Amino acid sequence: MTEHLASFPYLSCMLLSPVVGLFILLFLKEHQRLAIRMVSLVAAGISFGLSIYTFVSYDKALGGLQFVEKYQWVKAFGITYFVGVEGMNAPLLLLTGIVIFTGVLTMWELQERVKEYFIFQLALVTGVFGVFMSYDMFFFFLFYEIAVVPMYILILIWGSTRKIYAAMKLTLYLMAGSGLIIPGILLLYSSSGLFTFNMLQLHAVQFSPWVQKLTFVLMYLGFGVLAGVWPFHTWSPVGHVAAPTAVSMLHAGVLMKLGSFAILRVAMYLCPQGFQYWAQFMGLLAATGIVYGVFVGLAQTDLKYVIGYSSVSHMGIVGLGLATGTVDGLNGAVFQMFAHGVMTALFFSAVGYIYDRTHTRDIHELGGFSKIMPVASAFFITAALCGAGVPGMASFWAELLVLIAAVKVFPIRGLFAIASLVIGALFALRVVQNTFFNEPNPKFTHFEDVSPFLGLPRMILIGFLIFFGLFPQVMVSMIKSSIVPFIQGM
Amino acid sequence: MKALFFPFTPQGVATIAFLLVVAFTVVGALIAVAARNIFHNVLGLALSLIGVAGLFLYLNSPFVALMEILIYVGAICIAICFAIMLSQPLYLPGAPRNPLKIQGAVLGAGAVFVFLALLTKKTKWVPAAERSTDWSITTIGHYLLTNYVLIFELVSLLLLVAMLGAIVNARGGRGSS
Amino acid sequence: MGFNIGSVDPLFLACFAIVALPALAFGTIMIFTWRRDNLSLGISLTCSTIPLILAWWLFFTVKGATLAEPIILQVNWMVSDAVVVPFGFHLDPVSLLMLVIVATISWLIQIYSIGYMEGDPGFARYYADLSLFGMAMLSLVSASGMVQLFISWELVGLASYLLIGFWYEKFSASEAGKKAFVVTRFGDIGFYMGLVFLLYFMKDISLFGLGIADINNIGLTQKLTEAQITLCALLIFCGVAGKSAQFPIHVWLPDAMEGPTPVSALLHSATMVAAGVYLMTRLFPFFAASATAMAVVLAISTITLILSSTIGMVARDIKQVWAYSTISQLGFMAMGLAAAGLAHGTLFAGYYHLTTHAAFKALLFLCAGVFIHHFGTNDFFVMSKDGGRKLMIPMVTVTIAALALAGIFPFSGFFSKELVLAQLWHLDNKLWVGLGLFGAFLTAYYTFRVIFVLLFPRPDDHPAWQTYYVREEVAGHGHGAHGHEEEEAHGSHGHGGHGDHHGVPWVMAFPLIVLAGFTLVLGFMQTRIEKFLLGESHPHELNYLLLVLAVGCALGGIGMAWLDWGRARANWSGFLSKFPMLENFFIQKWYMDHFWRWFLNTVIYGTFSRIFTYNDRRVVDGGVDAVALGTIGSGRLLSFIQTAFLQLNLLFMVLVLAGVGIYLLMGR
Amino acid sequence: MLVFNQLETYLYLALILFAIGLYGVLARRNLIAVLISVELILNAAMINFMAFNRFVAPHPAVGQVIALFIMAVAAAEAAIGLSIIIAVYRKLKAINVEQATELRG
Amino acid sequence: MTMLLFGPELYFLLVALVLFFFSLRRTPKVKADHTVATVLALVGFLVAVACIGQKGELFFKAYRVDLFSQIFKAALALGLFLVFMISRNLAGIEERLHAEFYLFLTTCTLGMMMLVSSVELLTIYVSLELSSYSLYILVPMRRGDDIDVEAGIKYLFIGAVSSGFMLFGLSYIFGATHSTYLTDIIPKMPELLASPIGLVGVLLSLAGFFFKLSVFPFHFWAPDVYQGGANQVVTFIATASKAAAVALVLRIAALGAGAGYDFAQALVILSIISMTLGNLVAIIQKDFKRMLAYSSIAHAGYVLIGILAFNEAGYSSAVYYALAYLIMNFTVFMVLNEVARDGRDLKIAELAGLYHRSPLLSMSLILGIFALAGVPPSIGFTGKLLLFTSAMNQGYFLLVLIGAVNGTISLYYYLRVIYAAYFIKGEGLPPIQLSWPTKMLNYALCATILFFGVAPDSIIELARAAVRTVL
Repeated sequence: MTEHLASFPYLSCMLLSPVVGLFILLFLKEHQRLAIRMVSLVAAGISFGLSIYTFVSYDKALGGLQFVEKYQWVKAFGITYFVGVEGMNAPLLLLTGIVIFTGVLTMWELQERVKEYFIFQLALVTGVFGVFMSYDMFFFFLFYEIAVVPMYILILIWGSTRKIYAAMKLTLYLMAGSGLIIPGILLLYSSSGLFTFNMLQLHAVQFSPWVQKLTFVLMYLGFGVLAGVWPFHTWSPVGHVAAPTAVSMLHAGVLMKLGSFAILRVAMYLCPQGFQYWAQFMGLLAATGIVYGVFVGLAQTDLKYVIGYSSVSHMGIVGLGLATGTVDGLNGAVFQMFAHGVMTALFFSAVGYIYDRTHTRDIHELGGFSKIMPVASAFFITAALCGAGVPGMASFWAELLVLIAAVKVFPIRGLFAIASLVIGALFALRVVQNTFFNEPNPKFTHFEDVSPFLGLPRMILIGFLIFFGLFPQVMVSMIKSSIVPFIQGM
Repeated sequence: MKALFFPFTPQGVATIAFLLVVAFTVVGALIAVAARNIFHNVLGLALSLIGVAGLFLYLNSPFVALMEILIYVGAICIAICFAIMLSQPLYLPGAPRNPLKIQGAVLGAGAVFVFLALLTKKTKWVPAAERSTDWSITTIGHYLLTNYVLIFELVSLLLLVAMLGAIVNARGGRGSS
Repeated sequence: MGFNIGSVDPLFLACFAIVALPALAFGTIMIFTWRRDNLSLGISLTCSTIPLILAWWLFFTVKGATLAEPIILQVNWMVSDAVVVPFGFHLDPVSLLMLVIVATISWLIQIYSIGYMEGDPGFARYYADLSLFGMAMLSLVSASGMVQLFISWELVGLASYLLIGFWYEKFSASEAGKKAFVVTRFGDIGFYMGLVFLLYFMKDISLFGLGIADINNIGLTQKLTEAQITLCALLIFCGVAGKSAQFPIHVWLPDAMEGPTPVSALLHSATMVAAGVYLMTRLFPFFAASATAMAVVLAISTITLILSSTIGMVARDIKQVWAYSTISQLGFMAMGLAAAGLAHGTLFAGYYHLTTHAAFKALLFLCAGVFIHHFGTNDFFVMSKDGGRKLMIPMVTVTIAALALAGIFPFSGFFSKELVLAQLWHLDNKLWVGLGLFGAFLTAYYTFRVIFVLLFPRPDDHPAWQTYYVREEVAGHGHGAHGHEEEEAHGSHGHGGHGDHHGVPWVMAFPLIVLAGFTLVLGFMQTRIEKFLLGESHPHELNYLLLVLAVGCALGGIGMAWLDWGRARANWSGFLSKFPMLENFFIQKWYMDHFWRWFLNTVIYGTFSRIFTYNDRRVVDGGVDAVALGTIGSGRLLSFIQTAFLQLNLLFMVLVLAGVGIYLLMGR
Repeated sequence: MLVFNQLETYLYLALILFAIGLYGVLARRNLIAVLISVELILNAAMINFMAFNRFVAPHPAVGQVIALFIMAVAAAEAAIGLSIIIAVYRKLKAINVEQATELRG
Repeated sequence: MTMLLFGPELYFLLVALVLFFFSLRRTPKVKADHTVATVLALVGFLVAVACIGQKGELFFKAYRVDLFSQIFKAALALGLFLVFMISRNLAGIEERLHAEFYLFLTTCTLGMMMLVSSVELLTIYVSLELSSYSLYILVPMRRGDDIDVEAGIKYLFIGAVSSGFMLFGLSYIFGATHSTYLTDIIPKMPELLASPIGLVGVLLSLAGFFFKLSVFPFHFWAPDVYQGGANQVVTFIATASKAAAVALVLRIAALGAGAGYDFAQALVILSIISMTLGNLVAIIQKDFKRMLAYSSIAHAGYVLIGILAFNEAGYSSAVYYALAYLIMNFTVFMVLNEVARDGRDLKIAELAGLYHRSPLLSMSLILGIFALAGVPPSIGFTGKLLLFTSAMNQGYFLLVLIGAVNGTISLYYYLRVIYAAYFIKGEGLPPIQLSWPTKMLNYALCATILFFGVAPDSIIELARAAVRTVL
């Protein structure tokens, strides 16, 4: 892959902006709420802006790795700080920018331990940015863990429903995944004989088949936990339910993508033969997840559980796309990562608003919310429709690409995946009907609708969903510019 | 025929004496661990240590043998006796033995013994190519003040620490200062 | 992407404007003006008037587009690797005609709705949804590729969902919306699978725009086997069945009447449900390539025809009757197309019936809407009692439309139905035409049941009312009883109960008149339309036997209806009451709703969902928790090594050391 | 070869002493008896050193010096051990090792 | 010049002397003692740092001063200084014994300093005993409960038996190699390890060192001593003493480098059992210190991973980890000491409300705990990854896998600590006031944990250079 050095450290700025924000927050006092929020917003905003900038100014014709920054870090172990942007991670950086920016806005009304909250959130985001832009496995993994662990505290302190259990379960489960990833990474490192963590250099090495098979399955399972691959998904609904709004947004929206992105970026990239060997298995798990998620979601009564299971299903689509190993499938998978990220963020953002007021998420107890909060409901309904795969939204295209690719590679599994879309629709509409339609619950009629300011983050999310729904080519050509060489390199 | 008279040869006497020393050592050790009366244990230990000192004589080290008696029998055993007197009265009956524990101990000790004995039997010990025959006490003193001077100092520090520690720990009831 | 306006074909721009303007209206109203009714109305009307004009302009000006050689204007929408999705327009007579129909009817409905929806709190939203629907439907009609068509198809479903569930506070409405969406989705997924399978079978992936023209040539260019084509055709027919409410997934359509009546008129009679048939027409050569598929389609559409006609005979809600008649007529259209496919005929018969049906069915619904609006009830018996026939314009127009529906000369329905029957006649097996005629008979019967009841109100003490009440009990939870609940529900939305002013506002009357005009005229346009569509007109040799049979059946049906419902001594019981079991079977709608309800509750929720959920909680999650608990438990277990007894610890230490030693020496 | 002139004799002897000491450590309840047993173990090691010194070592002074140091260390150990045992007695009113069972798990 | 090589040791000997005189005073002067001891320890640390560059041999080659030893001496001095710093509230020990407390810690440090420099078996043995005996004395010095003497007696006897084993093993090594100098022994090592008795000799000798490191099965003292000892004493045992033990084991285990597969496998097994056992049992602990004891057993297992790689990378990562462990474990213990100012045993649940009582401490706690758990960006994470890397390079795949999975298990109990500190509301507990040196200490520790976690290069290079002098 060609590397084009950055003229200005855009990526480092994107990465460090939350860190700097975090350190500034450390010196603010808890009662300076507005300053805390503003600092977080600015920090997130800078990252958001830079992510848009890199997305827009990435030269698709030139291709390869752009905005590259490379510094030697630990010589003895061959660790370098190596970041860059290419077609497949630019959308995800953008996604992270979107979600963190809207996430900060969503949590604007937070009253409890504001300073700490934003500190941890910014720490988490740093990790996420880092994972998406790192091309050195050490930093990749470092950031990966940074992204996972603050979750524990975020859920524990600001969460709700069964948060203690959920926080513990989520963190441990994900760390158990890391427990499989570390040996995988190190196995590659040691068997390459190069003493480098640089992924591009490792990619050039022909690993022996068994190393590839072993490493791939370790990484697939390890990262798969975070990606919500069935049957390692159970932390995700529980975790989403317990997490505070913006954390759910980040978590379902961005963090789960870390897992699937890592499968693509590390596991598939470095162990192509391993991937060939396990592709059928991946496809099977993914298809099961797709079907499974919707059926379980049908029986849920908690709004966030419903979304959680829809995430399982949607992440199954990502997994299925990855498993196909074709350009279309991978395009679709990355597109779906982006689309699902924005969509789920919107979902949680909408639910969060309602929950903050009513303190219930039981779909039977709610009801008629379209009457009480037409705007808030519209946000949710939009997300639900997007989740049901209604065209005009970004996720439709992603699903289309994945499903077409999947049927070509795994006809039966692909069919099941398509068939589950019916249940997916039933699933989404059931929730919408119960929550937003029918007679309003008189307990909640006095609540105000979303104010324009709080509506802003949701509008941004919807805007992105629809923009990429109408102009999918913007995204697809971007992704494709790196997927095509990626497939050739396999 | 020669065997009949063996005990009366110098080697024979030495052997018999050696066996006696061994018996002292082993029996003493057995008393030290097996007797139920703690006082008998101490006496057994003293007996055993005297035996060990005898062994040291056979190993050409009268000086160390002397030291053994001096330090161990003289100092340590006496210290133990004091400790016995300062602690539990002797007339109190001990609790009955726990056969399971005894069995476990026999098993552990026996396993180690059998294991090491087998190894010892298998091993061929090679003497050093050049062996000095300098057994004089002077050399020991010389060594103590050259090669082992650091340890010598260290041991003195160690003894100081031990002494202080013993005082600190054993000094009258806590909180009654 | 990126349009460079200067270099773009004006034709493309015109088509684009037709599609884009309503979308723009939808977006603008939803985001900005949803609190302002009049502004929204203005935007929506503007954005439907311009497409209307453009559609007519295209209809008259685009020459040279034929079925064989359509004008295709497209740009790439999305280019992945093998998947290339174009965005564009496929202009040929079929799509041009349909564009006009859709544009016109939706414009008329928008006008009509000004009156009908006046004062509704969701007025702006209503217009936004209508715009969305317009955009989707226009795009569906003119799409150049299957993916674009599918997208529009789904958007149509979405708009329909939003409009059916428009009064979302009402449980039955939101339930009906959900049902409509999910059930049609069921069909759509078949459609989706059909497309994907088509791709799967076509190894040559370069073709993957899935252009409509490509698909129609697929049998020739791609060398697909007949079995493959059959499979794909049937799967795509699932989509048709879903949208056009064919058996067994027709169940959503009657429920869809929960939406405002103009919506029923627009979506569930003229346009959306016609989309299925339109798709079949669109892909007629493709469908025709598989005789098996056509036979199945024929069978299904025939079942649909009979089923819905029989249910229509016992329905009590005027909209229900029209809904079932819609289903039956859709069955009729599909029959026409299938028969044509089997007998190597043309698509004209089915498509022509679609055209005429669009006009008279919209008219029927709009008339019903006026009645409902006026009397605040859906039950036509009550309307009749309250003096329904005093509303002149609707009464006249509804009668015209009913005559057309029944297939009476010279109304448009007569001509198109005749053509369909003629197609059936060409089949070797005369059973099909027999069933078609039977369907025509039933159609005439139930249509005129309504008309006669409305025309000849009975005084309150008339014995017919006895039957009415008795049957109300029989119907139980049927729609007859439902109507009254609805009445109250509607009342709360402030558009019912306009008892104080008689007569019909002009915004509502105007569309009725226009549509009545169409109903009268269209029949005589047969040759011209055929010429427009096919490029040539085949002079039909008149099959007098069939003509007589058809008219006979229609008249027989009307006569029967007169005997049962019209004449003064009629006791409103119908001939069906002689067969109570059969009647009950019809009242229960052939138990299809029960079946689906059972299917959903027992199979989906009760079995799959429950099993999966149980598995998720107990097995998968339980497994995880068990591992965690097991870890903690093993910690507890291991902690017993750390006894308080010093010597046990020492013993353990010694034994482990010995063990390690033995291990090391075993290796030697 | 005379029995006292053989390295193995001493090694076995040391082993016996070691095993007896180990047994005492493992079996005795009385803390002082345990301490006595530990002394036996140290003595066993000492015999080993002396024996090796006598039979194999290049310089005979080394082993003796080692033995001397071990003695010193043992004395220190005994002092500390006894002082702690006395402390135990003072607090627990017993020198039975099985009565010191507060810490577990 | 020679004396300069012996600088740190001499200095601490002097300090011990000064403190000895303090202990002779009739009336204790708690504050003065603390101040003097701390200042002296700080100076000692500076002296040790100043002597880092020293190189040479002393005492007839029984004592080697090289980078490796000097680094550990500096670390030990640092550990001592840190422990003295947090001994301002030495509530766990009677006032009249405070001077002795400082004294014995100093002698212990002295012993350990000699330990890391010794290259002669007997010197190792005696200095090991010096450091151990100081601790044997310190543990039962605690005020209050009966558990301190129980812990003391267990510590003593397990230590005595271990050192008995070690001595017995050393005797065999002596018999087989005819020398007590490591320089003489190392060349003979392959031959020694080839003979069964030599192998057993090495194994038995390892007992004593493993005891110090609390590796399974010589770990039994750790939980009891951690719980029973005074908090400051335990802090020392858990930090400085561990670092010395690592240095020692590194030196000795390096002997086994040529032993081949079986020996390494035995260490692998011990390492695996150590970390698994430690982590599993730590889960169910309620007492904070006891939990940390089990965690230290697990960490001993981790360190072994680096050691049994038997190469430069492995040793240097072990050194890195030992230094890191000193810092991170100290951080946690510092918090513990500050929370349990009255010197009591702290239950994990008693950390409740720490966030409200002192945000600074809770921040230190969270960083320390995350570092222990191996969460980035902390020294613990980097250290662990380096250990795993070096082991993997030697082909220990399964070991790394189990180690990594163990990391997950350990997270459970570490998170419980954070849970207690951050989540449980401490009703009615007063805020904890920190003195300014403690505050500075907090900041310094946090900064160290983060900085060297993110930029470990300098430390790694140092560790490499140090290890090269040992090999």
